[in-house]
Amino acid sequence: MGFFVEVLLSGLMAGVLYSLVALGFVLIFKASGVFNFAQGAMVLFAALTFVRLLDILKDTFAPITLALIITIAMMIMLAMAIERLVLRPLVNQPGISLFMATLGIAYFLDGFGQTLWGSDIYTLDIGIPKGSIFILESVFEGGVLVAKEDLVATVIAGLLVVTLAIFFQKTRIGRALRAVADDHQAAQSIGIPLNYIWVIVWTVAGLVALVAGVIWGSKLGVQFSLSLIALKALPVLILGGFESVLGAVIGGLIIGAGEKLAEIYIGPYVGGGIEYWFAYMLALGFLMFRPQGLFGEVHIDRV
Amino acid sequence: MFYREAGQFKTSYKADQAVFPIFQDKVFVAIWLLIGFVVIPMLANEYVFRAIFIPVIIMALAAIGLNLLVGYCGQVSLGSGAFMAVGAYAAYNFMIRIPDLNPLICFLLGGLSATVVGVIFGIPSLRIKGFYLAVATLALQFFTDWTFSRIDWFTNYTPSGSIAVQPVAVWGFVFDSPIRKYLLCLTVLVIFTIIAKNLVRGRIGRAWMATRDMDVAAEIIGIRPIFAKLSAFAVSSFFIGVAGALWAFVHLGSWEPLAFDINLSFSILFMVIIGGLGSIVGGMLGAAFITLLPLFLNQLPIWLGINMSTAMVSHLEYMIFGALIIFFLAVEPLGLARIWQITKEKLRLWPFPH
Amino acid sequence: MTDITQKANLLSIKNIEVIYDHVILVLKGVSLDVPEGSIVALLGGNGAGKSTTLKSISNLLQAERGDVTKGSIFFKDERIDQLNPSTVVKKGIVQVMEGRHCFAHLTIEENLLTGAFTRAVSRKEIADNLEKVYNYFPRLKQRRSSLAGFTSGGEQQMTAVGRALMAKPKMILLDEPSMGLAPQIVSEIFEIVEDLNKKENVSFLLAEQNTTVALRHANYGYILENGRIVMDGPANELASNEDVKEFYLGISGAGRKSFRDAKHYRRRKRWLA
Amino acid sequence: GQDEGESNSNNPPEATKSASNAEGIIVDVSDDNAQFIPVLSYRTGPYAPNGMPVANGFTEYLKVINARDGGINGVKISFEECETGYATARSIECYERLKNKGPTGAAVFNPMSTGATFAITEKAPVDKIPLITMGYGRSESRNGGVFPWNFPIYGTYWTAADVLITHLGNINGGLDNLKGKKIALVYHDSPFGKEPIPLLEKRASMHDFELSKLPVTHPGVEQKSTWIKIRKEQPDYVLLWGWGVMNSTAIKEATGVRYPRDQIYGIWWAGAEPDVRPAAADAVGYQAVSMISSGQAQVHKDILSYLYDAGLGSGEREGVGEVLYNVGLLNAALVVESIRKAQSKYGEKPLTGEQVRWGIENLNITEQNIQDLGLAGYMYPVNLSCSDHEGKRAARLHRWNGESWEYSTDWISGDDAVLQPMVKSASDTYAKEAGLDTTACDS
Amino acid sequence: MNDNDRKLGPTLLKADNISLAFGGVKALTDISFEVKEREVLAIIGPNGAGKSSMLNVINGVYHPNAGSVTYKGTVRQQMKPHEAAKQGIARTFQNIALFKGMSVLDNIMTGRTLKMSAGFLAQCLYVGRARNEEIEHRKKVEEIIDFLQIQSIRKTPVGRLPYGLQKRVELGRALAAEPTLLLLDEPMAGMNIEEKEDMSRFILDVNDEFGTTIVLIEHDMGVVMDLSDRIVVLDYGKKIGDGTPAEIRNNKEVIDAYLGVSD
Ligand SMILES: Nc1ncnc2c1ncn2[C@@H]1O[C@H](COP(=O)(O)OP(=O)(O)OP(=O)(O)O)[C@@H](O)[C@H]1O
Ligand SMILES: Nc1ncnc2c1ncn2[C@@H]1O[C@H](COP(=O)(O)OP(=O)(O)OP(=O)(O)O)[C@@H](O)[C@H]1O
Ligand SMILES: [Mg+2]
Ligand SMILES: [Mg+2]
Repeated sequence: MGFFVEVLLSGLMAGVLYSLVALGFVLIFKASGVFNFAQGAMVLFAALTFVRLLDILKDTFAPITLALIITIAMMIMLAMAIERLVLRPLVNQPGISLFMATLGIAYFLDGFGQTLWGSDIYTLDIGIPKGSIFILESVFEGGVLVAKEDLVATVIAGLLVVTLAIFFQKTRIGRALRAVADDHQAAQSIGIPLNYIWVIVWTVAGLVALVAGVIWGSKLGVQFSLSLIALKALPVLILGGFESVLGAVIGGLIIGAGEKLAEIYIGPYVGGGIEYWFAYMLALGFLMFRPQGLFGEVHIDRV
Repeated sequence: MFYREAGQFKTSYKADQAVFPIFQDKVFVAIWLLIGFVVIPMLANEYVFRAIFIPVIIMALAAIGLNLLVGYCGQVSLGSGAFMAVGAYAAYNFMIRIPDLNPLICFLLGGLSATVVGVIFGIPSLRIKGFYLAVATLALQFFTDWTFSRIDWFTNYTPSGSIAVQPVAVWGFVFDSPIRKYLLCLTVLVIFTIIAKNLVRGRIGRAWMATRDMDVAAEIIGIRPIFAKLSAFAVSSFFIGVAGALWAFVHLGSWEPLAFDINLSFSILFMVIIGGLGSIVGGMLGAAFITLLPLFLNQLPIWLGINMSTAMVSHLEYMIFGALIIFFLAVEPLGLARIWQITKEKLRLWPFPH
Repeated sequence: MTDITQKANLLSIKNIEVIYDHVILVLKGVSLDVPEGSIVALLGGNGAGKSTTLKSISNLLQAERGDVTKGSIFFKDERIDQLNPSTVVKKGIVQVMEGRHCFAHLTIEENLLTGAFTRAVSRKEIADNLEKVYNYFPRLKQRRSSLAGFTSGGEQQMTAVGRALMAKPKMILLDEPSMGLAPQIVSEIFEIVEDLNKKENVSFLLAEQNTTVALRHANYGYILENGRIVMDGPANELASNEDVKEFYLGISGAGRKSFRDAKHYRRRKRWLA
Repeated sequence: GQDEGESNSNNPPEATKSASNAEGIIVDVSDDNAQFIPVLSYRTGPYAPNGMPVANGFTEYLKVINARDGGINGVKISFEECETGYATARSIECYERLKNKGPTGAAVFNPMSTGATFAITEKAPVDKIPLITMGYGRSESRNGGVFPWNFPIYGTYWTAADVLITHLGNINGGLDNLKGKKIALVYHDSPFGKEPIPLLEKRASMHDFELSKLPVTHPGVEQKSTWIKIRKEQPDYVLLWGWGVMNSTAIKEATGVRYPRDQIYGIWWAGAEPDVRPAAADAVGYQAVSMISSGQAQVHKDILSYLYDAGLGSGEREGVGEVLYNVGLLNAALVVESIRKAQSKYGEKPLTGEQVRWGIENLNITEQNIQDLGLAGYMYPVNLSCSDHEGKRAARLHRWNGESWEYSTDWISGDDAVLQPMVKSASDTYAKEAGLDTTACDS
Repeated sequence: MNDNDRKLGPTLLKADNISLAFGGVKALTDISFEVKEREVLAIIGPNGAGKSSMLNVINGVYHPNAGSVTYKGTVRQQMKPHEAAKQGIARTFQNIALFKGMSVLDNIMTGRTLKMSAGFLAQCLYVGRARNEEIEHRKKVEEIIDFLQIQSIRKTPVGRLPYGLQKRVELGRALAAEPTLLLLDEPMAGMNIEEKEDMSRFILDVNDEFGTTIVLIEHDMGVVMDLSDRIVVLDYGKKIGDGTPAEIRNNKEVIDAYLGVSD
């Protein structure tokens, strides 16, 4: 039983980490109907910028703060560039073209980030507690082992989600964003400034990428593979629904727990290594019942 | 002025329904075929065959296959790599398990196996739409990666799980030299292109396009979505499966599951979209563009005599590749094929602007 | 009806040419003026270029890969053809697009509220405004919490009009406002138009197929055929023009004839080939 | 940045100077009197952190031969790098692009990835170009009778696995004491990762230990469940057959579940600086088998003085002498020595791939040669023959002390009585499928 | 009343106590009416009255919560849209539902899908049946194109057409199926008088020449009164009137709910 709880807990916490990446996807989809495949590359780019700046600024009075400020500035510039060069010319185009364009962004960012900052592994340490602790020792024999990093990530993800959820559901901007996602042209016709809105949203997504990048980066070291985390976030995204901040979190928890339990309890019978596809199959299974994900917007086709 | 329909009257529906109703187009295609089958084999060298033509042709086949699904039927799939893998591994298994089976038949059987898998994985498309479906197809991608590296039967129990095959031999004729391989692939491509063109201009093609444009309305007209979608999955995965078998047997000669990973899926989708959704020529243009652009970018500094570290070159390559993709989409979201078409329209009007 | 043509022009289009997709020439030099505080009707058959004209004013063409390649558009003496759509709205021009274009995943009420996006006013004022729109269209109030995508065609059309009203513009470009609406609602809409025009001095440019009604409520009219203005004049004059009567109002010498008696070979006279 | 290429960003004046100094060190590929060596490298993508030092070590050794010795017996070396991104299809394109360059074509290919090795293995016999796959590729290709063009010199995966088991035997006071022990193999789920399994299974049945196999899916960023299993099963040893980010993640997860690092043993591709640095202090005590460890021998000093002091270094000075750098360097040294050997038969001029093949097959590097190479203490003698394309059955283990790697054992030999029959049967199977003659070495 | 002498056939379609609700919204409550063969029946009513929903029930897009539809003598509760098509029910849509990426010709050709039967292999090779069939159906389609006077645009992608022409193409697509029952949802919205006249002509001709039964939704009273044999009036999902145009014109309830002060 203690073991089961441990697997479950570690799965849930892994899921939260996926959610952090999935959130970036959700933000952009919600605001522009764009399935932004560059989110993974943005995670890498943000983390890379941050970690290299830390190194460059290590002798200044406040390296972390300075690096953070400059990185945020970079992400804002990135958002502006993307809006100007990618989204604006592609306004009102089919989703698939926009999706492909974001793949173009991903390629560009991968190349650009590495040209600028190098392709080595960089260690990132900003004081997130490391190591692991035993909890629930009184309940289960031997207790349950959890990593401190994961606890920190969980707290941060929780905060992010609450903030973003309020932002979307309660504000004027939030409503405008959803309108834009539905129909670019109609949004323009009532004066929603797409350009401005896109810059804001991509900036926020960039910041979410930075948070994810820092947390994953201090776990794995900052390096190219960070961008591949996106592949773990995708099943979370479809399970939770493309448009739902809350969905990203719930989806993360389900996927995280599901894949870990499957790997531990089913894996041994079939040779192991099933986590990756199991996550997708699990999401697919849910979709068969709710084609728009748990919290996604219903698909409207009427005649 | 050179591209004019004027004076070319079609006197029967048959003539109007020909693939290339305009005379210039017919000449054009004939010239291309001549170049493909006669001129290139006389001129090209081994590198050009192996590194350029063969991969481009096989990828064009896969891209046409995917285009049937994505461009014509509107079902976005990120699982092409998986279908190629199924085609390759199935062809391999037919070949080693049924002695003396003609390799070409093995390729077709490989394609058919991909069809079966395609149909099964097409079933969710009846419920799941758009990007949800796209992401869901990744399930197949990861599942095949896993299957072919974990279930040793598929790899005939080779210890490392990678497969090596001998050059394809048909009726004693061995396709071992690059030029023979090239001609084999080109022939397959031509045949499949004709099939694809026939399908899309007929009833099935219209059913696919109708489903793509508005599936509710299509159903009301009497097109069963289950039929349209699954047949698109079936045909598309057949094409891609055959392409996979060719890729493995003719191009790679030896492979492991990684050869058919998700990057391959993305490249093929790229080809389809850059080339032009819903266009057969687009598939070919896209395949050539996406395969050759990196090689070109990679060689460019050398040609220009710029001395740059390889790392720098490939980072730049990434950046330019990404930027060009965005550029092309921005200029023409409907792809190279559309650019080609607009050029034709302009030619038709030339020298007048409108 | 008073003659407003003497008033200063609020909007004036000078000889514009529009090309879609780099090759399809649609407007071939269109000029028209909308005087301050007037209602101007833009008439013409299918494909004449009415919607295109309106979209080039509100600058929504770009989203359809269309381009104003020649000419200029002035709003209160300021050139607006290079501005982006949201700036045009800020300046006070709102378009109601043909084909409704509601935000399918927003509720009716949210749709209406997004209409007020550009206005920095108190919640109270917006709530009042909303109430006013609900008064115009009681049907919308009933369906306020339904997703717009699930409502009927007419309900969506009302939403689209209501949404534009929420922006409180100086000028409204209406593209086929009556399409798909029940007769009662059609006259309601034109009453709203006159109401706003009189009480709040809002100007209208109106593309409408229901010529009879349009000319009844407009001050001035333009007839567009094949991308060119072929006739213009005060509404009442147009309404009594013989050609207009026959082609647009369906009245020939003997009064309105039944749809049953319509023949294929009638009208093939055109102003322009 | 690490990848800023030929010019060293820290001192621009020297960079300008380097242009003239480069003469005679960097030889143009079109030079008719130079031996051409193609270089497949990957400086981008998920494996770039590992690929860059290997490529640097390899090319800088070639450069220093030109700079210090004026080439191999006066024959200058020209080379061209081609970026593969660790992708098989790109590797094939590179292979095709480079195989005919230089006056005599490519002397030898180092595919630098197991996947590419498999693909190129089919093409090399046709083009008559030998392949050196130092420490990777297919283990049975050591049988030159079946694989005349493949040379997994200096260690195959089976050798590496056997060395590790031998070591475990040693520390337990004999292989027989492994009985009943639990050994877990955490491996990269690819042909590379699966390569040692047949040998480990054989060893497991010989010594009656329990082998559990835990695959990790590429790229290996998520290994929680793997390590939860390990925490539950508490195996006595974990063998880590990883690559790239998978390695450092594994070590971090091991810390997370408090599995002792000194019971984890890595393959040589999991035993370099990029594998442990992100885990920093957590990795202390972790050991890995190695072909060559970190450190600077005489040849490094030459590289620093001939290249780096002249602004011709490819990376940063600190990188010279790291583990993967040394792997690249050792690989290049073997290439150069093979050519030297071939020159002794075919003359001191640029040689063809076929001629170089003879040189490799007859390679015999003695302790004395190692001294002369400037690699004393870093290399083990190798002696190849027609039937043995590996030439060496020994490796050392090294341990990470938090700062650097240091040798923790002496050279440990694998047991050829175990290895040879496996090579034989696997290569026979291959020969049978491919319809090859297996008697080339019998004469 | 015009053409009162026209021969109406037996009942083709009968709706019995149809009710349909979406969540809390009652789109249709207890609706019954019947349509005779060769009849032109108009359904009118205020916006949101449930007219389009009624059509959707008839051809199986919506499944009623209660009640049944009898078509050609068979009673049914539920039917899939493509089954309805097979039974000869075709329709046009309020929000144009053409296949945007296809040409006019192809759009109309899709209408004939159910009439084609060539095997898959024949289609791959474009030989034999596939080819003959294609040419033969093309002939039929050309007749429709001639009939609707859209010859000049047959190769144009429908997305580029103005609204009115799109409606016409949609009608063509429905006609291509040679339906027994044709459902038209606001076929004349967004058209000027001239175009409405054309459209009326087409509808009447179809009705006359092929004996097609037509159910029509329209807001233009002129059109409705002139074309229809009988009118059903819905309001808030309830039927409030059913009769000849003359009867409806004078029905007090209908005037209040829908027509307003008659012009
Ligand atoms: N996005 C587009 N791409 C290409 N051509 C277009 C596009 N939009 C409109 N057109 C063409 O421009 C012409 C004018 O169209 P427009 O929509 O302005 O006409 P309209 O007068 O509003 O007609 P309707 O009364 O049917 O709405 C039409 O011939 C149409 O084919
Ligand atoms: N799929 C659906 N989900 C939810 N509500 C629906 C759905 N379809 C229709 N409705 C509701 O049912 C009612 C009737 O809609 P319907 O489309 O049938 O109206 P209509 O009579 O065609 O009106 P109009 O003249 O405006 O087109 C409307 O209030 C609409 O909002
Ligand atoms: Mg219009
Ligand atoms: Mg309706």
